[in-house]
Amino acid sequence: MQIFSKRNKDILIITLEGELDHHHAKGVRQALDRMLEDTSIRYLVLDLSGLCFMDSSGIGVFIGRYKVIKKRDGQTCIAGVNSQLDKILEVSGLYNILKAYDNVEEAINGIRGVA
Amino acid sequence: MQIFSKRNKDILIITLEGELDHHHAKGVRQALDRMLEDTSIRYLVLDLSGLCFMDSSGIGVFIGRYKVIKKRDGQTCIAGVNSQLDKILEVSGLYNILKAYDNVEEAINGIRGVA
Amino acid sequence: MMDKRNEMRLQFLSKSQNESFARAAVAAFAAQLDPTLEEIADIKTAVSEAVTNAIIHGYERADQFVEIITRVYNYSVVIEVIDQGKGIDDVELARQPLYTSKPELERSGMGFTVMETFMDSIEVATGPGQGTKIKMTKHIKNNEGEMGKS
Amino acid sequence: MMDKRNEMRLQFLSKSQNESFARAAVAAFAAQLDPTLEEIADIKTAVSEAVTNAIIHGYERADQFVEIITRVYNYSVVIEVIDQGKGIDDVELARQPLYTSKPELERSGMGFTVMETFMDSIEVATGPGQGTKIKMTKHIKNNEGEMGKS
Ligand SMILES: Nc1ncnc2c1ncn2[C@@H]1O[C@H](COP(=O)(O)OP(=O)(O)O)[C@@H](O)[C@H]1O
Ligand SMILES: Nc1ncnc2c1ncn2[C@@H]1O[C@H](COP(=O)(O)OP(=O)(O)O)[C@@H](O)[C@H]1O
Repeated sequence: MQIFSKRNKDILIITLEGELDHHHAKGVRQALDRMLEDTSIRYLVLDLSGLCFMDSSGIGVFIGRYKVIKKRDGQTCIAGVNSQLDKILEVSGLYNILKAYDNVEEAINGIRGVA
Repeated sequence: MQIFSKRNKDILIITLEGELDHHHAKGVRQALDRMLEDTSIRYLVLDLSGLCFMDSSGIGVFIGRYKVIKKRDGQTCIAGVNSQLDKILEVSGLYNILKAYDNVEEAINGIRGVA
Repeated sequence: MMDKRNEMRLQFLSKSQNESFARAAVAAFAAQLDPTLEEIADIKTAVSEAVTNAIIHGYERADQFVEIITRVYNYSVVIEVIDQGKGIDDVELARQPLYTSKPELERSGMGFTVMETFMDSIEVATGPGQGTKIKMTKHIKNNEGEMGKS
Repeated sequence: MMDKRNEMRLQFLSKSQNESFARAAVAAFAAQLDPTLEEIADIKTAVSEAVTNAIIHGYERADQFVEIITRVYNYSVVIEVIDQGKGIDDVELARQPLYTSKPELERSGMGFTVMETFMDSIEVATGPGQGTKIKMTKHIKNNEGEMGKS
Protein backbone atom coordinates (compact mmCIF):
# COMPACT_ATOMS: atom_id res chain seq x y z
CA MET A 1 0.00 0.00 0.00
CA GLN A 2 1.46 3.34 -1.04
CA ILE A 3 0.06 6.82 -0.45
CA PHE A 4 1.01 9.87 -2.51
CA SER A 5 -0.26 13.37 -1.88
CA LYS A 6 -0.45 16.63 -3.84
CA ARG A 7 -1.90 20.04 -3.00
CA ASN A 8 -3.83 22.37 -5.28
CA LYS A 9 -4.76 25.37 -3.10
CA ASP A 10 -7.53 24.11 -0.77
CA ILE A 11 -7.71 20.71 -2.49
CA LEU A 12 -5.76 17.72 -1.16
CA ILE A 13 -5.23 15.05 -3.79
CA ILE A 14 -4.44 11.59 -2.48
CA THR A 15 -3.33 8.71 -4.68
CA LEU A 16 -3.70 5.23 -3.19
CA GLU A 17 -1.78 2.35 -4.73
CA GLY A 18 -1.97 -1.32 -3.82
CA GLU A 19 -4.55 -3.25 -1.81
CA LEU A 20 -6.72 -1.43 0.72
CA ASP A 21 -7.89 -4.01 3.25
CA HIS A 22 -8.20 -4.09 7.04
CA HIS A 23 -4.45 -4.68 7.41
CA HIS A 24 -3.63 -1.48 5.54
CA ALA A 25 -6.64 0.61 6.58
CA LYS A 26 -5.15 1.87 9.83
CA GLY A 27 -2.01 3.23 8.14
CA VAL A 28 -4.04 4.97 5.45
CA ARG A 29 -6.39 6.48 8.04
CA GLN A 30 -3.52 7.81 10.13
CA ALA A 31 -1.66 9.23 7.15
CA LEU A 32 -4.76 11.01 5.87
CA ASP A 33 -5.75 12.37 9.27
CA ARG A 34 -2.28 13.80 9.75
CA MET A 35 -2.55 15.65 6.45
CA LEU A 36 -6.09 16.79 7.22
CA GLU A 37 -4.88 18.50 10.39
CA ASP A 38 -4.14 21.36 8.02
CA THR A 39 -7.54 23.03 8.23
CA SER A 40 -6.96 25.08 5.07
CA ILE A 41 -7.85 21.87 3.19
CA ARG A 42 -11.51 21.96 2.23
CA TYR A 43 -11.62 19.45 -0.60
CA LEU A 44 -10.33 15.88 -0.68
CA VAL A 45 -9.85 14.03 -3.97
CA LEU A 46 -9.09 10.32 -3.62
CA ASP A 47 -7.44 8.98 -6.76
CA LEU A 48 -8.19 5.24 -6.74
CA SER A 49 -6.87 4.40 -10.21
CA GLY A 50 -3.89 2.55 -8.69
CA LEU A 51 -5.95 0.56 -6.19
CA CYS A 52 -6.05 -3.06 -7.33
CA PHE A 53 -8.14 -4.35 -4.43
CA MET A 54 -10.45 -2.94 -1.81
CA ASP A 55 -12.91 -4.49 0.63
CA SER A 56 -15.35 -2.89 3.08
CA SER A 57 -12.47 -1.79 5.30
CA GLY A 58 -11.79 0.82 2.62
CA ILE A 59 -15.42 1.95 2.77
CA GLY A 60 -14.91 2.64 6.47
CA VAL A 61 -11.80 4.70 5.74
CA PHE A 62 -13.59 6.77 3.08
CA ILE A 63 -16.66 7.43 5.24
CA GLY A 64 -14.42 8.49 8.14
CA ARG A 65 -12.55 11.07 6.01
CA TYR A 66 -15.83 12.20 4.42
CA LYS A 67 -17.06 13.08 7.92
CA VAL A 68 -13.93 15.09 8.75
CA ILE A 69 -14.23 17.10 5.53
CA LYS A 70 -17.96 17.54 5.92
CA LYS A 71 -17.48 19.30 9.26
CA ARG A 72 -15.49 21.92 7.31
CA ASP A 73 -18.28 22.34 4.80
CA GLY A 74 -15.97 20.81 2.23
CA GLN A 75 -16.38 18.01 -0.25
CA THR A 76 -14.83 14.58 -0.79
CA CYS A 77 -14.55 13.12 -4.30
CA ILE A 78 -13.23 9.92 -5.80
CA ALA A 79 -11.55 9.53 -9.15
CA GLY A 80 -10.37 6.67 -11.36
CA VAL A 81 -12.71 3.94 -10.10
CA ASN A 82 -12.16 0.55 -11.78
CA SER A 83 -14.81 -2.16 -12.08
CA GLN A 84 -14.04 -4.14 -8.89
CA LEU A 85 -14.14 -0.91 -6.92
CA ASP A 86 -17.25 0.29 -8.71
CA LYS A 87 -19.16 -2.74 -7.49
CA ILE A 88 -18.25 -2.32 -3.83
CA LEU A 89 -18.75 1.46 -3.88
CA GLU A 90 -22.18 0.91 -5.43
CA VAL A 91 -23.25 -1.78 -2.95
CA SER A 92 -22.17 0.24 0.03
CA GLY A 93 -24.01 3.35 -1.12
CA LEU A 94 -20.85 5.43 -1.25
CA TYR A 95 -21.87 7.12 -4.50
CA ASN A 96 -24.65 8.78 -2.50
CA ILE A 97 -22.16 10.77 -0.44
CA LEU A 98 -19.00 10.93 -2.58
CA LYS A 99 -18.97 12.47 -6.03
CA ALA A 100 -17.13 10.33 -8.59
CA TYR A 101 -15.06 11.60 -11.49
CA ASP A 102 -13.23 9.79 -14.26
CA ASN A 103 -9.89 11.25 -13.23
CA VAL A 104 -8.24 13.78 -10.94
CA GLU A 105 -8.30 16.58 -13.51
CA GLU A 106 -12.06 16.31 -13.92
CA ALA A 107 -12.46 16.19 -10.15
CA ILE A 108 -10.53 19.44 -9.77
CA ASN A 109 -12.52 21.04 -12.56
CA GLY A 110 -15.71 19.84 -10.90
CA ILE A 111 -14.73 21.35 -7.58
CA ARG A 112 -13.66 24.63 -9.20
CA GLY A 113 -16.90 24.75 -11.13
CA VAL A 114 -15.12 24.72 -14.52
CA ALA A 115 -16.87 23.07 -17.49
CA MET B 1 1.56 -25.01 -20.74
CA GLN B 2 1.71 -24.30 -24.45
CA ILE B 3 3.79 -26.00 -27.11
CA PHE B 4 4.68 -24.45 -30.46
CA SER B 5 6.65 -26.20 -33.20
CA LYS B 6 8.56 -25.12 -36.30
CA ARG B 7 10.55 -27.08 -38.87
CA ASN B 8 13.82 -26.07 -40.52
CA LYS B 9 14.76 -29.01 -42.77
CA ASP B 10 15.94 -31.77 -40.38
CA ILE B 11 15.66 -29.52 -37.34
CA LEU B 12 12.54 -29.50 -35.15
CA ILE B 13 12.22 -26.33 -33.09
CA ILE B 14 9.96 -26.57 -30.05
CA THR B 15 8.92 -23.58 -27.99
CA LEU B 16 7.61 -24.32 -24.51
CA GLU B 17 5.60 -21.68 -22.67
CA GLY B 18 4.29 -21.80 -19.12
CA GLU B 19 5.21 -24.06 -16.21
CA LEU B 20 6.75 -27.46 -16.87
CA ASP B 21 6.03 -29.63 -13.84
CA HIS B 22 4.89 -33.23 -13.33
CA HIS B 23 1.28 -32.27 -14.12
CA HIS B 24 2.26 -30.96 -17.55
CA ALA B 25 5.16 -33.30 -18.28
CA LYS B 26 3.05 -36.11 -19.72
CA GLY B 27 1.35 -33.85 -22.28
CA VAL B 28 4.65 -32.36 -23.39
CA ARG B 29 6.23 -35.82 -23.69
CA GLN B 30 3.35 -37.15 -25.78
CA ALA B 31 3.27 -34.10 -28.05
CA LEU B 32 7.01 -34.27 -28.67
CA ASP B 33 7.04 -38.02 -29.28
CA ARG B 34 4.25 -37.67 -31.82
CA MET B 35 6.30 -35.10 -33.74
CA LEU B 36 9.47 -37.15 -33.43
CA GLU B 37 7.78 -40.09 -35.17
CA ASP B 38 8.89 -38.26 -38.29
CA THR B 39 12.32 -39.87 -38.57
CA SER B 40 13.61 -37.20 -40.94
CA ILE B 41 14.07 -35.07 -37.83
CA ARG B 42 17.65 -35.33 -36.66
CA TYR B 43 18.00 -32.23 -34.54
CA LEU B 44 15.81 -30.99 -31.72
CA VAL B 45 16.01 -27.41 -30.46
CA LEU B 46 14.08 -26.70 -27.28
CA ASP B 47 13.36 -22.99 -26.92
CA LEU B 48 12.85 -22.44 -23.19
CA SER B 49 12.70 -18.65 -23.19
CA GLY B 50 8.96 -18.72 -22.44
CA LEU B 51 9.23 -21.26 -19.63
CA CYS B 52 8.62 -19.46 -16.34
CA PHE B 53 8.97 -22.52 -14.11
CA MET B 54 10.48 -25.98 -14.35
CA ASP B 55 11.25 -28.68 -11.80
CA SER B 56 12.98 -32.05 -12.17
CA SER B 57 9.97 -33.44 -14.05
CA GLY B 58 11.18 -31.31 -16.96
CA ILE B 59 14.66 -32.81 -16.66
CA GLY B 60 13.07 -36.23 -17.16
CA VAL B 61 11.26 -35.02 -20.27
CA PHE B 62 14.43 -33.55 -21.77
CA ILE B 63 16.52 -36.66 -21.06
CA GLY B 64 13.84 -38.87 -22.62
CA ARG B 65 13.80 -36.85 -25.88
CA TYR B 66 17.60 -36.66 -25.88
CA LYS B 67 17.68 -40.46 -25.92
CA VAL B 68 15.25 -40.67 -28.85
CA ILE B 69 17.32 -38.21 -30.89
CA LYS B 70 20.59 -39.82 -29.90
CA LYS B 71 19.49 -43.14 -31.40
CA ARG B 72 19.26 -41.28 -34.73
CA ASP B 73 22.77 -39.91 -34.33
CA GLY B 74 21.19 -36.49 -33.96
CA GLN B 75 21.59 -33.73 -31.46
CA THR B 76 19.39 -32.02 -28.86
CA CYS B 77 19.96 -28.38 -27.94
CA ILE B 78 18.38 -25.91 -25.59
CA ALA B 79 18.00 -22.18 -26.15
CA GLY B 80 16.90 -19.16 -24.11
CA VAL B 81 17.63 -20.48 -20.62
CA ASN B 82 16.71 -18.04 -17.83
CA SER B 83 18.31 -18.02 -14.37
CA GLN B 84 15.84 -20.31 -12.54
CA LEU B 85 16.21 -22.85 -15.32
CA ASP B 86 19.97 -22.43 -15.46
CA LYS B 87 20.26 -23.51 -11.85
CA ILE B 88 18.24 -26.70 -12.24
CA LEU B 89 19.87 -27.62 -15.56
CA GLU B 90 23.27 -27.13 -13.94
CA VAL B 91 22.46 -29.20 -10.83
CA SER B 92 21.05 -32.05 -12.84
CA GLY B 93 24.05 -32.21 -15.15
CA LEU B 94 21.99 -31.56 -18.25
CA TYR B 95 24.59 -29.23 -19.72
CA ASN B 96 26.81 -32.31 -20.07
CA ILE B 97 24.50 -33.83 -22.63
CA LEU B 98 22.57 -30.89 -24.12
CA LYS B 99 24.28 -28.04 -25.87
CA ALA B 100 22.95 -24.64 -24.78
CA TYR B 101 22.59 -21.57 -26.99
CA ASP B 102 21.44 -18.03 -26.21
CA ASN B 103 18.59 -18.26 -28.68
CA VAL B 104 17.09 -20.40 -31.44
CA GLU B 105 18.95 -18.63 -34.23
CA GLU B 106 22.31 -19.38 -32.65
CA ALA B 107 21.24 -22.97 -32.06
CA ILE B 108 20.41 -23.41 -35.75
CA ASN B 109 23.70 -21.79 -36.75
CA GLY B 110 25.50 -24.05 -34.34
CA ILE B 111 23.89 -27.16 -35.79
CA ARG B 112 24.56 -26.02 -39.38
CA GLY B 113 28.17 -25.26 -38.48
CA VAL B 114 27.80 -21.58 -39.39
CA ALA B 115 29.94 -18.99 -37.53
CA MET C 1 -15.85 -33.56 -19.47
CA MET C 2 -13.07 -33.71 -16.92
CA ASP C 3 -14.18 -34.00 -13.32
CA LYS C 4 -13.03 -30.83 -11.67
CA ARG C 5 -13.87 -31.69 -8.09
CA ASN C 6 -11.04 -30.61 -5.87
CA GLU C 7 -10.52 -29.52 -2.29
CA MET C 8 -8.06 -27.59 -0.16
CA ARG C 9 -8.00 -26.62 3.48
CA LEU C 10 -5.94 -23.77 4.81
CA GLN C 11 -5.24 -22.66 8.37
CA PHE C 12 -3.29 -19.53 9.21
CA LEU C 13 -2.63 -17.31 12.21
CA SER C 14 -5.18 -14.59 12.91
CA LYS C 15 -2.72 -11.83 11.97
CA SER C 16 -4.00 -9.06 9.75
CA GLN C 17 -1.12 -9.46 7.27
CA ASN C 18 -2.56 -12.89 6.42
CA GLU C 19 -5.70 -11.33 4.92
CA SER C 20 -4.00 -10.77 1.58
CA PHE C 21 -2.41 -14.22 1.64
CA ALA C 22 -5.79 -15.83 2.35
CA ARG C 23 -7.59 -14.20 -0.55
CA ALA C 24 -4.68 -14.86 -2.91
CA ALA C 25 -4.61 -18.56 -1.95
CA VAL C 26 -8.34 -19.04 -2.47
CA ALA C 27 -8.18 -17.17 -5.78
CA ALA C 28 -5.26 -19.34 -6.93
CA PHE C 29 -7.23 -22.49 -6.08
CA ALA C 30 -10.44 -21.26 -7.73
CA ALA C 31 -8.44 -20.41 -10.87
CA GLN C 32 -8.76 -24.03 -12.03
CA LEU C 33 -12.40 -23.29 -12.95
CA ASP C 34 -11.28 -20.58 -15.40
CA PRO C 35 -13.33 -17.85 -13.75
CA THR C 36 -13.53 -14.39 -15.28
CA LEU C 37 -11.52 -11.57 -13.75
CA GLU C 38 -14.74 -10.24 -12.24
CA GLU C 39 -15.58 -13.59 -10.65
CA ILE C 40 -12.07 -13.78 -9.17
CA ALA C 41 -12.37 -10.24 -7.81
CA ASP C 42 -15.75 -11.11 -6.25
CA ILE C 43 -14.31 -14.19 -4.56
CA LYS C 44 -11.29 -12.32 -3.25
CA THR C 45 -13.48 -9.57 -1.84
CA ALA C 46 -15.90 -11.97 -0.10
CA VAL C 47 -13.02 -14.02 1.36
CA SER C 48 -11.34 -10.85 2.57
CA GLU C 49 -14.53 -9.81 4.41
CA ALA C 50 -15.00 -13.17 6.11
CA VAL C 51 -11.33 -13.53 7.08
CA THR C 52 -11.16 -9.97 8.41
CA ASN C 53 -14.26 -10.63 10.52
CA ALA C 54 -12.70 -13.80 11.96
CA ILE C 55 -9.58 -11.84 12.88
CA ILE C 56 -11.11 -8.67 14.34
CA HIS C 57 -14.50 -9.83 15.62
CA GLY C 58 -14.02 -13.55 16.22
CA TYR C 59 -10.60 -13.63 17.86
CA GLU C 60 -9.44 -10.11 18.72
CA ARG C 61 -5.92 -11.59 19.06
CA ALA C 62 -3.30 -12.75 16.60
CA ASP C 63 -2.27 -16.21 17.82
CA GLN C 64 -5.36 -18.24 16.92
CA PHE C 65 -6.04 -20.08 13.67
CA VAL C 66 -8.50 -19.12 10.97
CA GLU C 67 -9.49 -21.98 8.67
CA ILE C 68 -10.65 -21.83 5.07
CA ILE C 69 -12.03 -24.86 3.26
CA THR C 70 -12.38 -24.42 -0.48
CA ARG C 71 -14.13 -26.99 -2.65
CA VAL C 72 -14.45 -26.64 -6.38
CA TYR C 73 -17.05 -28.49 -8.41
CA ASN C 74 -17.60 -28.44 -12.16
CA TYR C 75 -19.57 -25.20 -12.06
CA SER C 76 -19.12 -23.73 -8.61
CA VAL C 77 -16.80 -22.97 -5.76
CA VAL C 78 -17.84 -23.38 -2.13
CA ILE C 79 -15.79 -21.57 0.50
CA GLU C 80 -16.05 -21.96 4.26
CA VAL C 81 -14.30 -19.49 6.56
CA ILE C 82 -14.18 -20.77 10.11
CA ASP C 83 -13.03 -19.35 13.42
CA GLN C 84 -13.22 -20.76 16.94
CA GLY C 85 -13.77 -17.28 18.34
CA LYS C 86 -16.48 -15.64 20.34
CA GLY C 87 -19.33 -16.20 17.89
CA ILE C 88 -22.26 -13.94 17.03
CA ASP C 89 -25.18 -13.35 19.42
CA ASP C 90 -27.73 -11.99 17.00
CA VAL C 91 -27.05 -13.05 13.43
CA GLU C 92 -30.00 -11.18 12.01
CA LEU C 93 -28.74 -7.92 13.48
CA ALA C 94 -25.15 -8.66 12.43
CA ARG C 95 -26.23 -9.15 8.81
CA GLN C 96 -28.01 -5.77 8.62
CA PRO C 97 -26.25 -3.35 6.32
CA LEU C 98 -24.30 -0.73 8.30
CA TYR C 99 -24.50 -2.63 11.59
CA THR C 100 -21.12 -2.97 13.24
CA SER C 101 -20.13 -3.74 16.81
CA LYS C 102 -16.80 -1.98 16.27
CA PRO C 103 -17.51 1.57 15.06
CA GLU C 104 -14.41 2.70 16.98
CA LEU C 105 -12.32 0.81 14.40
CA GLU C 106 -14.21 2.62 11.62
CA ARG C 107 -15.76 -0.61 10.46
CA SER C 108 -18.47 0.18 7.94
CA GLY C 109 -20.83 -2.65 8.84
CA MET C 110 -20.97 -3.63 5.17
CA GLY C 111 -19.03 -6.91 5.34
CA PHE C 112 -22.01 -9.26 5.29
CA THR C 113 -23.73 -7.17 2.62
CA VAL C 114 -20.63 -7.40 0.44
CA MET C 115 -20.42 -11.18 0.90
CA GLU C 116 -24.12 -11.54 0.02
CA THR C 117 -23.80 -9.36 -3.07
CA PHE C 118 -20.54 -10.81 -4.41
CA MET C 119 -21.39 -14.48 -3.86
CA ASP C 120 -24.49 -16.44 -4.90
CA SER C 121 -25.37 -17.67 -1.44
CA ILE C 122 -24.10 -17.42 2.10
CA GLU C 123 -24.91 -19.41 5.25
CA VAL C 124 -23.83 -18.44 8.75
CA ALA C 125 -23.40 -21.03 11.52
CA THR C 126 -22.52 -19.44 14.83
CA GLY C 127 -23.49 -18.97 18.45
CA PRO C 128 -22.10 -17.20 21.51
CA GLY C 129 -18.80 -18.86 22.47
CA GLN C 130 -19.10 -21.33 19.60
CA GLY C 131 -17.08 -19.65 16.88
CA THR C 132 -18.39 -18.76 13.46
CA LYS C 133 -18.56 -20.57 10.13
CA ILE C 134 -19.41 -18.63 6.98
CA LYS C 135 -20.21 -20.83 3.98
CA MET C 136 -20.34 -19.07 0.64
CA THR C 137 -21.07 -20.44 -2.83
CA LYS C 138 -20.39 -18.93 -6.20
CA HIS C 139 -21.36 -20.36 -9.56
CA ILE C 140 -18.68 -20.13 -12.20
CA LYS C 141 -19.82 -20.03 -15.79
CA ASN C 142 -16.79 -21.52 -17.43
CA ASN C 143 -16.44 -22.07 -21.14
CA GLU C 144 -16.11 -25.82 -21.28
CA GLY C 145 -19.45 -27.61 -21.18
CA GLU C 146 -21.38 -24.39 -21.53
CA MET C 147 -24.04 -26.14 -23.57
CA GLY C 148 -25.14 -28.15 -20.54
CA LYS C 149 -26.00 -24.97 -18.68
CA SER C 150 -28.99 -22.69 -18.94
CA MET D 1 12.16 -4.79 14.44
CA MET D 2 8.74 -6.27 13.81
CA ASP D 3 8.30 -9.89 14.79
CA LYS D 4 7.65 -11.72 11.56
CA ARG D 5 6.80 -15.13 12.99
CA ASN D 6 3.84 -16.54 11.16
CA GLU D 7 2.42 -19.92 10.25
CA MET D 8 0.08 -21.53 7.77
CA ARG D 9 -1.02 -25.09 7.16
CA LEU D 10 -2.41 -26.27 3.88
CA GLN D 11 -4.00 -29.58 2.91
CA PHE D 12 -5.03 -30.42 -0.64
CA LEU D 13 -6.02 -33.46 -2.67
CA SER D 14 -3.19 -35.50 -4.20
CA LYS D 15 -4.14 -34.42 -7.73
CA SER D 16 -1.34 -33.36 -10.02
CA GLN D 17 -3.06 -30.07 -10.91
CA ASN D 18 -2.56 -29.02 -7.29
CA GLU D 19 1.22 -28.95 -7.73
CA SER D 20 1.15 -25.43 -9.15
CA PHE D 21 -1.35 -24.26 -6.54
CA ALA D 22 0.84 -25.63 -3.74
CA ARG D 23 4.00 -23.87 -4.84
CA ALA D 24 2.12 -20.63 -5.52
CA ALA D 25 0.54 -20.71 -2.04
CA VAL D 26 3.85 -21.29 -0.27
CA ALA D 27 5.51 -18.58 -2.34
CA ALA D 28 2.70 -16.13 -1.51
CA PHE D 29 3.13 -16.87 2.19
CA ALA D 30 6.92 -16.62 2.10
CA ALA D 31 6.61 -13.26 0.31
CA GLN D 32 6.17 -11.50 3.67
CA LEU D 33 9.93 -11.96 4.25
CA ASP D 34 10.70 -9.92 1.11
CA PRO D 35 12.73 -12.68 -0.52
CA THR D 36 14.55 -12.06 -3.79
CA LEU D 37 13.12 -13.43 -7.00
CA GLU D 38 15.79 -16.12 -6.93
CA GLU D 39 14.89 -17.14 -3.39
CA ILE D 40 11.21 -17.37 -4.35
CA ALA D 41 12.07 -19.48 -7.41
CA ASP D 42 14.21 -21.78 -5.23
CA ILE D 43 11.36 -22.25 -2.74
CA LYS D 44 8.82 -22.91 -5.47
CA THR D 45 11.07 -25.50 -7.09
CA ALA D 46 11.79 -27.35 -3.84
CA VAL D 47 8.11 -27.37 -2.87
CA SER D 48 7.19 -28.64 -6.31
CA GLU D 49 9.61 -31.56 -5.94
CA ALA D 50 8.36 -32.57 -2.51
CA VAL D 51 4.68 -32.24 -3.43
CA THR D 52 5.14 -34.17 -6.68
CA ASN D 53 6.87 -36.96 -4.75
CA ALA D 54 4.00 -37.13 -2.25
CA ILE D 55 1.54 -37.41 -5.13
CA ILE D 56 3.32 -39.92 -7.37
CA HIS D 57 5.45 -41.92 -4.95
CA GLY D 58 3.65 -41.53 -1.62
CA TYR D 59 0.05 -41.97 -2.67
CA GLU D 60 -0.20 -43.14 -6.27
CA ARG D 61 -3.85 -42.03 -6.15
CA ALA D 62 -5.61 -38.70 -6.26
CA ASP D 63 -8.03 -38.77 -3.32
CA GLN D 64 -5.64 -38.48 -0.39
CA PHE D 65 -4.43 -35.29 1.28
CA VAL D 66 -0.98 -33.77 1.04
CA GLU D 67 -0.16 -31.34 3.86
CA ILE D 68 2.23 -28.40 3.83
CA ILE D 69 3.15 -26.52 6.98
CA THR D 70 4.99 -23.26 6.40
CA ARG D 71 6.51 -21.25 9.21
CA VAL D 72 8.28 -17.98 8.68
CA TYR D 73 10.73 -16.52 11.16
CA ASN D 74 12.59 -13.23 10.97
CA TYR D 75 15.30 -14.61 8.70
CA SER D 76 14.09 -17.99 7.48
CA VAL D 77 11.25 -20.06 6.19
CA VAL D 78 10.69 -23.67 7.27
CA ILE D 79 8.50 -25.84 5.06
CA GLU D 80 7.21 -29.32 5.87
CA VAL D 81 5.62 -31.42 3.13
CA ILE D 82 3.79 -34.40 4.60
CA ASP D 83 2.02 -37.40 3.14
CA GLN D 84 0.45 -40.44 4.83
CA GLY D 85 1.51 -42.63 1.93
CA LYS D 86 3.65 -45.68 1.57
CA GLY D 87 6.89 -44.18 2.92
CA ILE D 88 10.48 -44.78 1.82
CA ASP D 89 12.34 -48.04 2.57
CA ASP D 90 15.88 -46.89 2.03
CA VAL D 91 16.26 -43.13 2.44
CA GLU D 92 19.97 -43.12 1.67
CA LEU D 93 19.33 -44.80 -1.67
CA ALA D 94 16.34 -42.55 -2.40
CA ARG D 95 18.45 -39.42 -1.87
CA GLN D 96 21.14 -40.52 -4.35
CA PRO D 97 21.19 -38.35 -7.47
CA LEU D 98 19.58 -40.15 -10.43
CA TYR D 99 17.96 -42.83 -8.29
CA THR D 100 14.27 -43.25 -9.08
CA SER D 101 11.85 -46.09 -8.42
CA LYS D 102 9.71 -44.93 -11.33
CA PRO D 103 11.88 -44.76 -14.46
CA GLU D 104 8.81 -45.82 -16.48
CA LEU D 105 7.32 -42.38 -15.71
CA GLU D 106 10.56 -40.78 -16.94
CA ARG D 107 11.34 -39.49 -13.47
CA SER D 108 14.89 -38.18 -13.44
CA GLY D 109 15.74 -39.15 -9.87
CA MET D 110 16.90 -35.59 -9.24
CA GLY D 111 14.11 -34.46 -6.89
CA PHE D 112 16.02 -34.84 -3.63
CA THR D 113 19.16 -33.34 -5.17
CA VAL D 114 17.17 -30.30 -6.28
CA MET D 115 15.63 -29.86 -2.82
CA GLU D 116 19.08 -30.14 -1.22
CA THR D 117 20.61 -27.64 -3.62
CA PHE D 118 17.82 -25.07 -3.59
CA MET D 119 17.21 -25.06 0.16
CA ASP D 120 19.70 -24.65 3.01
CA SER D 121 18.81 -27.86 4.79
CA ILE D 122 16.48 -30.80 4.40
CA GLU D 123 15.42 -33.54 6.82
CA VAL D 124 13.48 -36.66 5.84
CA ALA D 125 11.28 -38.53 8.34
CA THR D 126 9.79 -41.67 6.84
CA GLY D 127 9.45 -45.40 7.07
CA PRO D 128 7.67 -48.20 5.18
CA GLY D 129 3.92 -47.70 5.60
CA GLN D 130 4.45 -44.61 7.73
CA GLY D 131 4.21 -41.81 5.23
CA THR D 132 6.89 -39.24 4.57
CA LYS D 133 7.69 -35.82 6.01
CA ILE D 134 10.20 -33.59 4.25
CA LYS D 135 11.33 -30.61 6.32
CA MET D 136 13.21 -27.91 4.43
CA THR D 137 14.70 -24.65 5.68
CA LYS D 138 15.82 -21.64 3.72
CA HIS D 139 17.46 -18.52 5.12
CA ILE D 140 16.15 -15.29 3.68
CA LYS D 141 18.46 -12.33 3.69
CA ASN D 142 15.95 -9.54 3.81
CA ASN D 143 16.80 -5.85 3.88
CA GLU D 144 15.30 -4.79 7.18
CA GLY D 145 17.60 -5.44 10.12
CA GLU D 146 20.49 -6.30 7.88
CA MET D 147 22.94 -4.78 10.33
CA GLY D 148 22.21 -7.47 12.86
CA LYS D 149 23.31 -10.14 10.42
CA SER D 150 26.74 -11.36 9.48
N1 LIG E 1 -16.46 -14.07 12.71
C1 LIG E 1 -17.17 -13.28 13.54
N2 LIG E 1 -17.12 -13.46 14.88
C2 LIG E 1 -17.81 -12.66 15.71
N3 LIG E 1 -18.61 -11.65 15.30
C3 LIG E 1 -18.71 -11.43 13.98
C4 LIG E 1 -18.00 -12.21 13.03
N4 LIG E 1 -18.31 -11.75 11.80
C5 LIG E 1 -19.16 -10.73 11.97
N5 LIG E 1 -19.42 -10.52 13.27
C6 LIG E 1 -20.33 -9.49 13.84
O1 LIG E 1 -21.17 -9.03 12.81
C7 LIG E 1 -21.04 -7.62 12.66
C8 LIG E 1 -21.27 -7.20 11.24
O2 LIG E 1 -20.25 -7.71 10.41
P1 LIG E 1 -19.92 -7.01 9.03
O3 LIG E 1 -21.19 -6.84 8.25
O4 LIG E 1 -18.84 -7.76 8.38
O5 LIG E 1 -19.44 -5.54 9.44
P2 LIG E 1 -18.08 -5.02 10.11
O6 LIG E 1 -16.99 -6.04 9.96
O7 LIG E 1 -17.79 -3.78 9.33
O8 LIG E 1 -18.40 -4.75 11.55
C9 LIG E 1 -19.67 -7.30 13.22
O9 LIG E 1 -19.55 -5.95 13.62
C10 LIG E 1 -19.57 -8.29 14.38
O10 LIG E 1 -20.26 -7.81 15.52
N1 LIG F 1 6.94 -38.94 -0.56
C1 LIG F 1 7.50 -40.10 -0.96
N2 LIG F 1 6.90 -41.28 -0.69
C2 LIG F 1 7.45 -42.45 -1.10
N3 LIG F 1 8.62 -42.52 -1.78
C3 LIG F 1 9.26 -41.38 -2.07
C4 LIG F 1 8.75 -40.12 -1.67
N4 LIG F 1 9.62 -39.17 -2.09
C5 LIG F 1 10.62 -39.81 -2.71
N5 LIG F 1 10.43 -41.16 -2.71
C6 LIG F 1 11.33 -42.17 -3.27
O1 LIG F 1 12.60 -41.59 -3.48
C7 LIG F 1 12.97 -41.72 -4.85
C8 LIG F 1 13.83 -40.55 -5.28
O2 LIG F 1 13.08 -39.35 -5.25
P1 LIG F 1 13.53 -38.13 -6.16
O3 LIG F 1 14.97 -37.84 -5.90
O4 LIG F 1 12.59 -37.01 -5.90
O5 LIG F 1 13.41 -38.65 -7.65
P2 LIG F 1 12.14 -38.96 -8.58
O6 LIG F 1 10.91 -38.27 -8.04
O7 LIG F 1 12.54 -38.41 -9.90
O8 LIG F 1 11.96 -40.44 -8.59
C9 LIG F 1 11.67 -41.85 -5.59
O9 LIG F 1 11.83 -42.47 -6.85
C10 LIG F 1 10.84 -42.68 -4.61
O10 LIG F 1 11.17 -44.05 -4.69
